[in-house]
Amino acid sequence: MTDAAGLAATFAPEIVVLAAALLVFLLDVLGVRRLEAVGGVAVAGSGLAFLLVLADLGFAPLAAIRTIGAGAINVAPAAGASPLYFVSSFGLVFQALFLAAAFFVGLASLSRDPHEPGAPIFYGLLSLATLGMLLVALASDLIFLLLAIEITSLATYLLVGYTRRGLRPLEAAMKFYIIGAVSSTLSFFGASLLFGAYGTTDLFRLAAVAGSVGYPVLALLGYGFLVAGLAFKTTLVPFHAWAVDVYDGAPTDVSAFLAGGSKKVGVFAFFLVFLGPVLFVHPGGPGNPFSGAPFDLGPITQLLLGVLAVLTMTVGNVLALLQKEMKRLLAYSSISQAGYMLLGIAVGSPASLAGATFQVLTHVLSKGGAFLVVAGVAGLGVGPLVDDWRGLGSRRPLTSVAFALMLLSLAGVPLTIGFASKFVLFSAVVDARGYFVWLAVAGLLNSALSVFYYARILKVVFLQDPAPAGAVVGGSEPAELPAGGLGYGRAAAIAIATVAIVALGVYPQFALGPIQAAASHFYALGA
Amino acid sequence: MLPLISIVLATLAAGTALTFLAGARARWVALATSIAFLGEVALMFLDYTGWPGYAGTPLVPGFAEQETHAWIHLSWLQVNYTVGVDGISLVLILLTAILQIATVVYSWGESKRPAGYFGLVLLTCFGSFGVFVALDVLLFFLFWEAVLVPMFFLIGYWGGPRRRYAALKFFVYTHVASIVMLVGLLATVFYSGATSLDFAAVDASARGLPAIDQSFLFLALFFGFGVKFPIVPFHTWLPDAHVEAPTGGSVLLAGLLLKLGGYGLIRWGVEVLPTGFLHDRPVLFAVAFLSIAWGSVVSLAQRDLKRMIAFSSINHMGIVLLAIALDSSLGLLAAVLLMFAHGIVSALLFMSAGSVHHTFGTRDLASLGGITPTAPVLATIVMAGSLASLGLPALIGFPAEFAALLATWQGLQYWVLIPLGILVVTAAFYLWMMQRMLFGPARAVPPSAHDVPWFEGVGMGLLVGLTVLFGILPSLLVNVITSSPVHGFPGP
Amino acid sequence: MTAGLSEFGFLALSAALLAVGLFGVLTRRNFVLLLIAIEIAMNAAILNFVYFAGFAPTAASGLDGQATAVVLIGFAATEVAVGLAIVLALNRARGSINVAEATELKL
Amino acid sequence: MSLAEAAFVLLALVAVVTALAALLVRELVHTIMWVAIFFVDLALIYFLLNATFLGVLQLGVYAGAVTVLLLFGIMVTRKRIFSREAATGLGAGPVALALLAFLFVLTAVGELPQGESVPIAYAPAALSAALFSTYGPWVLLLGLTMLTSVSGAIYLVREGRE
Amino acid sequence: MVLGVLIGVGEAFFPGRTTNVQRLWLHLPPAPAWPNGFSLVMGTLVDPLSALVLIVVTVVGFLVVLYSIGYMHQDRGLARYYAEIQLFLAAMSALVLANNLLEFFLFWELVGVCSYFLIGFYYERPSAASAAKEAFLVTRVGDVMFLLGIFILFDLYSGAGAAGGWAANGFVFVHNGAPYLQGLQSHSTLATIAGIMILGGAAGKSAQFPLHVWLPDAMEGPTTVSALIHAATMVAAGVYLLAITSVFIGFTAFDDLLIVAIGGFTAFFAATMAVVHADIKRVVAYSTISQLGYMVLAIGAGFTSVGLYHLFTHAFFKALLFLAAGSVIHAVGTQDLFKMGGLRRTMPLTATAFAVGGLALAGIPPFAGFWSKDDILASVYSVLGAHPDYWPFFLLALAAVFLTAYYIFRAWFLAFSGEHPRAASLPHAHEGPWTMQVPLVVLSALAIGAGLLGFLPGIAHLLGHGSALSGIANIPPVYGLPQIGLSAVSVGLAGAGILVAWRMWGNGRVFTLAETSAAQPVRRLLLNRYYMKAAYDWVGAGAVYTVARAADFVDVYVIDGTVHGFERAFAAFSDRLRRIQSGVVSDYASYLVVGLLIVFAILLLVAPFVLDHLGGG
Repeated sequence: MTDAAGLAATFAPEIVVLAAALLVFLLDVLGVRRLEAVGGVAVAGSGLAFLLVLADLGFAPLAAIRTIGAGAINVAPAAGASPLYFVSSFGLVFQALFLAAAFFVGLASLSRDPHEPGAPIFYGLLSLATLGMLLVALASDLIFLLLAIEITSLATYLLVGYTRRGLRPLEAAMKFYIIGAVSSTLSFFGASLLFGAYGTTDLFRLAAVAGSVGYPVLALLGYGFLVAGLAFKTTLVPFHAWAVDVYDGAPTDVSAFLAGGSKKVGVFAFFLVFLGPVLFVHPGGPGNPFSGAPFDLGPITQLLLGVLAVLTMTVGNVLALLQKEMKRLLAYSSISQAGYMLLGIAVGSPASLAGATFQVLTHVLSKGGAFLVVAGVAGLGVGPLVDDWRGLGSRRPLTSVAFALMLLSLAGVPLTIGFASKFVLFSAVVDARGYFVWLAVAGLLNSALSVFYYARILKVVFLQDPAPAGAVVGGSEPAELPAGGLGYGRAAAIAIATVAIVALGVYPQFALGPIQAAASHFYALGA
Repeated sequence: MLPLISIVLATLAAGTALTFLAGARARWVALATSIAFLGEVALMFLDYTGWPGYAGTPLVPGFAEQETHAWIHLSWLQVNYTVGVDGISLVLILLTAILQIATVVYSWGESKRPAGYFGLVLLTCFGSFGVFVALDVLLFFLFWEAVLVPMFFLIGYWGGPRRRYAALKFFVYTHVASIVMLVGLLATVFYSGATSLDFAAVDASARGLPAIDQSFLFLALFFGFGVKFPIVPFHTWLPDAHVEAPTGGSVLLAGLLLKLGGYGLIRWGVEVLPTGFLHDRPVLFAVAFLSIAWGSVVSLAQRDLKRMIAFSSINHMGIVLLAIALDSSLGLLAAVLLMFAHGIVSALLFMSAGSVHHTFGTRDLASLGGITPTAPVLATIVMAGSLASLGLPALIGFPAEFAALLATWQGLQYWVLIPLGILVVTAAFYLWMMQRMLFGPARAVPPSAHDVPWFEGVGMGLLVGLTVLFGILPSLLVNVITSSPVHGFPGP
Repeated sequence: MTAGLSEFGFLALSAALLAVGLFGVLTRRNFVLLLIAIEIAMNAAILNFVYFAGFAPTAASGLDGQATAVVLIGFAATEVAVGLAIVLALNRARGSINVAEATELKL
Repeated sequence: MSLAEAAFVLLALVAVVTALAALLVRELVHTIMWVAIFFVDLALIYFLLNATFLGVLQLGVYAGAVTVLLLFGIMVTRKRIFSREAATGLGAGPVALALLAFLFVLTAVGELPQGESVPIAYAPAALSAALFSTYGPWVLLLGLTMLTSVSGAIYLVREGRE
Repeated sequence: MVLGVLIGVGEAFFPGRTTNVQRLWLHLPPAPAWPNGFSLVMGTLVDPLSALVLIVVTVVGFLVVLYSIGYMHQDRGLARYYAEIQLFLAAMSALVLANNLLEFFLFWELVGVCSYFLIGFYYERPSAASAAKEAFLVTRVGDVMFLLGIFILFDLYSGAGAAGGWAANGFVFVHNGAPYLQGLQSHSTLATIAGIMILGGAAGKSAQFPLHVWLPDAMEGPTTVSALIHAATMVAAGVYLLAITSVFIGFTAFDDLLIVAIGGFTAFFAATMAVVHADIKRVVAYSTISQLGYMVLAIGAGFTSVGLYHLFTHAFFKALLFLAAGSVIHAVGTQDLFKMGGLRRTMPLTATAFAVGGLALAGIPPFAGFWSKDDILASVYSVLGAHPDYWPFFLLALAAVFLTAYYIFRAWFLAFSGEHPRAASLPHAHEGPWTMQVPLVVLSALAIGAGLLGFLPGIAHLLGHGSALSGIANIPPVYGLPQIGLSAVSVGLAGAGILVAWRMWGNGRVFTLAETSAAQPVRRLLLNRYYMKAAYDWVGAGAVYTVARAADFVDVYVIDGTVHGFERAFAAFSDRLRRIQSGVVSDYASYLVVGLLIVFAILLLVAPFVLDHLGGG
């Protein structure tokens, strides 16, 4: 804390991203609003920060430039000290994921219409949202965590509506804002009840106190409010309803960021609040306040999260089945994916933690990538409906194949990362035995269900012939697509994501190793 | 020793990729790949048996050609790339190689996006080969699923008028089944406490599970594999898929995909969960008898040639299931033999059905008739296929069916009357079909009708030849099968 | 203050404010009224922090609560600012800030 | 019942009533009046809880800035200042939901810290010092939220083209 | 073929030699389930039994092929014809020489398929295609039974080998020079069932009641095929099967009775149908069924060699009858007896040949049929004392003698007597080329002499040794005086039959049964073949097909319909669920509050309850 250089080293990625944001605004103020300039700054910022995070994680060629010593990572704050943040390799993994999402979206957006206004604010807010996400991954304090989440939230509310034109984005921003604000209120209310119950908001101290005084109803209510508040961000059913409209109404690149990036903030917050230092590590307590029986919050929360996970998967998948619009379909699929991730939290073993984190990586690459493709294809003049994509496979084979790989990955088809992550996750869930096996079964059945709508998209894209000119169903599809491509930035982002999907599908160990290590470190924090 | 299996996998993968990229020359690439594949499979046979002069004892104890490389390490689970073959898989691999080359030759005239078509055909065979060699749960599942995707596209793009419906139905059914299968396999792994997904590890630890657990797990596996068989009443995807699929797709579907179910049940069901298997045998018997009877009786009512053959596949695979369920070495031998036989014969029948369709523009038995004078070669092939399918001696189906029925008698006594009685029905619909289609005065013969083109003839001729060869010399296969390290066989 | 009534009274107040806020969010249609409802609920949370800070076991934790309250008051104002920005943009685009009328996106 | 207690009860009642009134009155300008009273009332409760600094902050930020912001919002979005909110029913559902939430929170009544003594008073100086040392990160984060909101909100509200 | 004759003749001159040559076909090394290893062999067993039948097959085969050269010269697809005939002869020879049941069954099926091909030789004719199918199907029913019989026997024998394991050579008839005879006594029920199953197979192949319906329809094939396959050889395979079974395995008493019953009944039953039919080939075909019945009767009564003796003679005179009929058909282009007439003038050779065949069939001494048929009657008669329940079938067989003589001469008179053909449109008839005439002559000679051949030491030895092998050493010297009375009765019956035929049909007369006659229903019954074919058609095409259609309906609408029903119900449910996404943000907020309450409920109410009562996760 005393050494400014040390602070700068600790926060190097955050500082880089913040600097990028400020530079973008500065350029804006100076009148430099060219897409390449502002976009380049933001993308470079997230890219550099990404490399820094990888360095801190100790990836071989980058480890030379690591800014945080290996000894400073994964150290729980000392009792009594209240530093409000700490660096864990688990947090670093998530930072890497967040930065990857930001990088992809930023890169892809370099291909947007250069004449469209709003590039500086887009990249500025994108960087700020990313900054908030990075900070989330550092939190060791509830208020710190919630405030960092709010940075992301506020930035994304504004990102959704930043085009200022058109009813749909603004309507989406309005809904997003209202539900988001209510949720954040609930979160803070929950934090206040926890503070009332335990006299602190530090996650590690909360754990310590709870270990000694048990779980009064006040604390239970506090956790309940927190679940509700975080569930909004994570789009758990029934806190999900905003997500579909927002993903649909927002500019598609923003949807990609929401689904691929900011949603994971909620997932991480769940990890942090309910797994790491707090609940499962310190089971037991004085007793059930109602029945007087031995009482343990861990199993209760597991049950709660398990129920929410199954509900989320199922409702998301079922509703996705009937969707006719591509973005809404992806939105529902995104909701169901959140259920899988929550499954890992509900089980709460190091294994399932790794599995859920791996699933997050899948989702960043696949769902984020899919939205980027949708945005690009919409730029080619393809309408919003799934049926508007008819015959794209023959006209844009590479794009279509990439899209197909992303969908197959989401569906959990082998040799894609989606299969590897689901495999790791479900096997970890089954490994936990007990009723968790049924959670895994529910997850697998849901995977089977999800194949319906992914297969339907593939069918439309590859098996149906393009509609004859004039016979347009719903959308406004021109008979011939314009000659232009997706743009280099977007193509590069999609290509990188696709390669990663396949490469990590074939050899998942590359990502799985660090994730597993981070998960076990994280788990060890509370021990 | 050469890592033959990896070499084969690499050959197929490279061949598939090149085929996709080869454009108009795809068929040549596909053919070259198929020949290389066949050659490599021959090498594997030599390696395994030391032909000629093979006396039934493999040179390698246990699984031959085994390779193991670490793949995914989890703290609680070890996943390897483990492959290997035994006699059972070797026979089915041979089937894969044969069907691949036959399909490629038969489809020589494919003009609709040939690169995609041949690439997907190769991909299907690639996946099937993988299923037969995989000795790791995850690897097995991976190849298992890898077969679905190309088949989905083959049906969905090159298929008939209702191809999209059929493709989706096929995909959904089989995918749901494979999910259940995966649940079963993983549950087996975890309940037994195995820490590796290798076949040997799973096998060793799962055998110790209590009977009731095994029973449930086996049921899950049985459902998963059974839908592929397919078992009645989960069979309705099959007729639709066959009717709509292009000929090559039907051939691979009937010839290979259905065998995956049988192989999976033997390797991962019966072997791994022997107690559960014994416990669940009544269910298997019931389903088997139902499938046998249902497939045969319903095919009697079909007007569409392909649909009829599809239902007869259900019947034959029902006998395979019955033979497996008998839990006798003869039954197991019969099951593998029957799978091989059915692979060849159903491929032949679907090819001839496809040729009938190309030549006469319809597969409707009610409107076809007397095609023999117009297309004598085709008629001969149809006849050969039908006779082989109804179990005529000296053709490949006979030794297999004979062994299956004999084993049934030994295991179940008079229950054998059901499959025996159904043999008559089976004969009835083939004979009726031949009478209807081949004989009688010519009907619905378009003036442009001609006998089969040379490549279709060669493709089918190859299969006819094999039907006769293995019908007369089944020992070529039997000795390989029985040397497998499977319980009840002589083994190594 | 003695125990009992004030505890109950405080909790009742806090819970009531939250309930009123939620009730407002559920029933009001004017975006600005929704903002107000959210602020009412937010004030319930701030009130909690202030109250619990007053009876905190240690001085450090009491400061914790008050500092949190300070930060939250600031945050609430920030949030309202963003909300108003969206109100204005929406008003400009739609000519109405009735949230029930904005149902372009549904099903 | 002590004087403080009585004051608390009175202020609490006023808070609930004004909050409800703010949401239910149909004249939007009256709403702002009720909201302002609600904020001031809460500031008084903070004083009562010996949280002087917060009371002042509440008066400044909420009763001052936020109220003005809300008034501004209403004025901009309504052609006539005294426009009326369309009457919308209370709805049994929302009321029930709100009541249930209320009741759930009340179940914790047995576990509140026992208010044996008067609330602790903290010196504003100590608080402000802590805000810039111990709680520095919070304030930093608050600053970042403000940066975000200001930059974005200004852009969103700004009319026209760049 | 020549080789076959040589083998047969050689066997005749080196009596008692049994040559068993075999090669391993399939061998499995020892395994837990078969500790001694398990092997199936393919081998040839030349013994008196097979030698006798082999002679028949090769001689008749040669003559028929020779005949075909003339008879078939104007048909298309001759290559196919000769290929199929050769395949048939090869398979038939192999069947006869098979040394184990599996091999026997293999070639049994192959000859069946050849029969299928050849019946359907004129495949453009729907009736031919249909008849081929029918033949295959009906024999298939028998084959399936036969297969079950094989299974049972296999099990019995393997049980007799290594204890509980599999015998080394499970199926072989002759093992180490001695036939398998052991093991059946302890499994009488199983053995009986095995016997019934084998009888079923034989009945299918040899067209015994109730599986006889295919044979008359099989006349759709070329007449040469009828002569070779459906008179002399293949249909006799069933009898041969019964013979070898009784020799090497033995039937139980119940099986014997059943065989006698079926044989005797069929002999009579088929003869009655032959009485009314107008198609010359069908008449001969019914007679074939009837004569096969005699053979079965003999074997059932325990006189294997007598049955085979009749098989031997019957092959020649029945082939002769068919070839003669073929000659007529070749000449006049119709098979309808009522259109023919007076052909003896234009076709003297054929008329003579047919008459010789008819006399042999009717059992008039010294023609071949007399010796063998009389032998059957006499030998059955000889055991009536021991088996009184054979009586009715013996009487039926005796009655059939009369009918036989009647119907075959009815045919002769209709075709050959009179002055000129009844149908004016018939072309001028003439004898066929020498290739057709030579077989007629040779066969006529055999039909006259084959019975006497039985007295030749070689042939007698074949017969005798066959019976010696059977272990039932009671083949009586049936030509002796004790049976002379019986012979007189049967010859008298035959003569009466010929006489009646002459009275009614001789000299171009046509007997017409009055429409009002009480016998009309009987005639219709016979003409419709006791409605059995109709009943089978009803079962096959009607009932089974209806069941199949119903099953198909269930498949499409119930099974698949259930799937689609689920799909639809799911879609409806999903659609309802979709409507919660109303687009109104207040609703979304209320879901949020509901969610909050659910969370509370689970945390505070449900979870503690569940964990308390269920013991936690």
